[in-house]
Amino acid sequence: MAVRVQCEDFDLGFEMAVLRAESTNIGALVSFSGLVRDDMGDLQTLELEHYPSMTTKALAEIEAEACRRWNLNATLIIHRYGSLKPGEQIMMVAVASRHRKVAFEAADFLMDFLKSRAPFWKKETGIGGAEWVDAKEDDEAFLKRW
Amino acid sequence: MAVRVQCEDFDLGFEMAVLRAESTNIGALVSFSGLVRDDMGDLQTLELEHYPSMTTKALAEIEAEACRRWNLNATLIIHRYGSLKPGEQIMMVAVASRHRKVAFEAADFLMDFLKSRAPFWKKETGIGGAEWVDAKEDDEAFLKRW
Amino acid sequence: MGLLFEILAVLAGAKNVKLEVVYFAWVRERIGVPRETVQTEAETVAALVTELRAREDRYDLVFSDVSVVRVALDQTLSDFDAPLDGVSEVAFFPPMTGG
Amino acid sequence: MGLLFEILAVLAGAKNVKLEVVYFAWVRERIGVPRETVQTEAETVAALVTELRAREDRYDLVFSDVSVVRVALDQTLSDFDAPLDGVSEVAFFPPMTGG
Repeated sequence: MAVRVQCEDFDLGFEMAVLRAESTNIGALVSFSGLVRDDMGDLQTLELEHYPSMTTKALAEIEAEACRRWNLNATLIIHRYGSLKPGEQIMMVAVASRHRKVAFEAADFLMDFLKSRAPFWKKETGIGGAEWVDAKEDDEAFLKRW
Repeated sequence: MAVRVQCEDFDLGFEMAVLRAESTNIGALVSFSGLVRDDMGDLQTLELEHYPSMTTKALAEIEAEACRRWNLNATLIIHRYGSLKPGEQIMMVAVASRHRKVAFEAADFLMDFLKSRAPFWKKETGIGGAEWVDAKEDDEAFLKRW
Repeated sequence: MGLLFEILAVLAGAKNVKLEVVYFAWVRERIGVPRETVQTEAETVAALVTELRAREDRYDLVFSDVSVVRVALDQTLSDFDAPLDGVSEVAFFPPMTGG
Repeated sequence: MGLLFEILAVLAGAKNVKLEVVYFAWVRERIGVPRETVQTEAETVAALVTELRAREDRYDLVFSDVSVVRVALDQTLSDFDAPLDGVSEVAFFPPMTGG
């Protein structure tokens, strides 16, 4: 059970190896990583602003809620902030559990709550200027699934 | 889009890095890996038997079906056979796509079909003897979701 | 005179407190500062918003449609009806886009 | 005499073909061999199973409850009603447990 908010990049493979080594009797390991997408081919940077005194607390609450709902061996949330380039990693979640359905569900849950309940905001700067990324209506709706 | 059936172990982090590097404009990357679980603490080996001339074909068909149903940037299935110890990796799937829901769904789909449609059989050898692992009734039912 | 005023305020039931108010993303950009200290008698977030809107155009514009603004009280997501009693920090920001 | 027999068999509509039959997991263990060549006139998987069961006890035991046995024809999952016409390899095994 760990939450990290950092500017630096992370090594997905290393983090997964640590998670696997730190826990016993894992049957299923799910990772999700989010990357900076450049749909139009004109993105220069993605600026991730966050609310430092709230961020870690909000992520830890989301993680704790997942651990209350499912029997998990281990979880990890890493979220970056700062200025990112297309293709860079933004964040990852990982869930280790005994069974696959639980691992998938918990990872999906973590992502749904991270999307709408983690205090991050994204500003895309491209050739044509800068724009804040709007939250998707879907994302709020996804919370009602849980 | 790749399928590998092998006796040797694999490096999840390396495979994910390759998948990420080979495709462009990925927004979401999901991995699932299955490990040998030792619930009773008495497991010595898990023997994975398969049907060599059918296995790669079956996995490729499952992967192709996922690519028909969703718009995926890249997929990978690796499945091992032979004699494994508790804690070892059995298999992995990875899906890269533009959006997170698609990546989760496709990975979940791949796992549901791998469970019941990939020609592998597992025999657990413990202190008390050897036993074939039964398919779970749930697993067949999960196919009906898709 | 200050003491008399405070005594009168307490007798009248009004509270005059200092709040840290912080802003993020386009809310921060339009307000023009990331944080400020606000002296207020507002008892709810909605009342604070009304006070701010009356103060200057930039506040009035940001809060003209509160359906696109979220609020957190002491780093916990809250809503506009929430009381400010005991709160030290109020944050205003657009819907979050983590992940 | 062999030729005459074959002509008669063809006239009678019977086909006598060689099939590779392969077994996996506990099916393989109970049959005792991983694969064998079977000479058969069976037109469907079910007819082949009936032939095998009549042959020896070990087959009879394995196929006594076909609800726990799966069949693949030329490496494609199939079912017990399927015709064997044109098939080279028949595989019998327990429900698969991949992943």
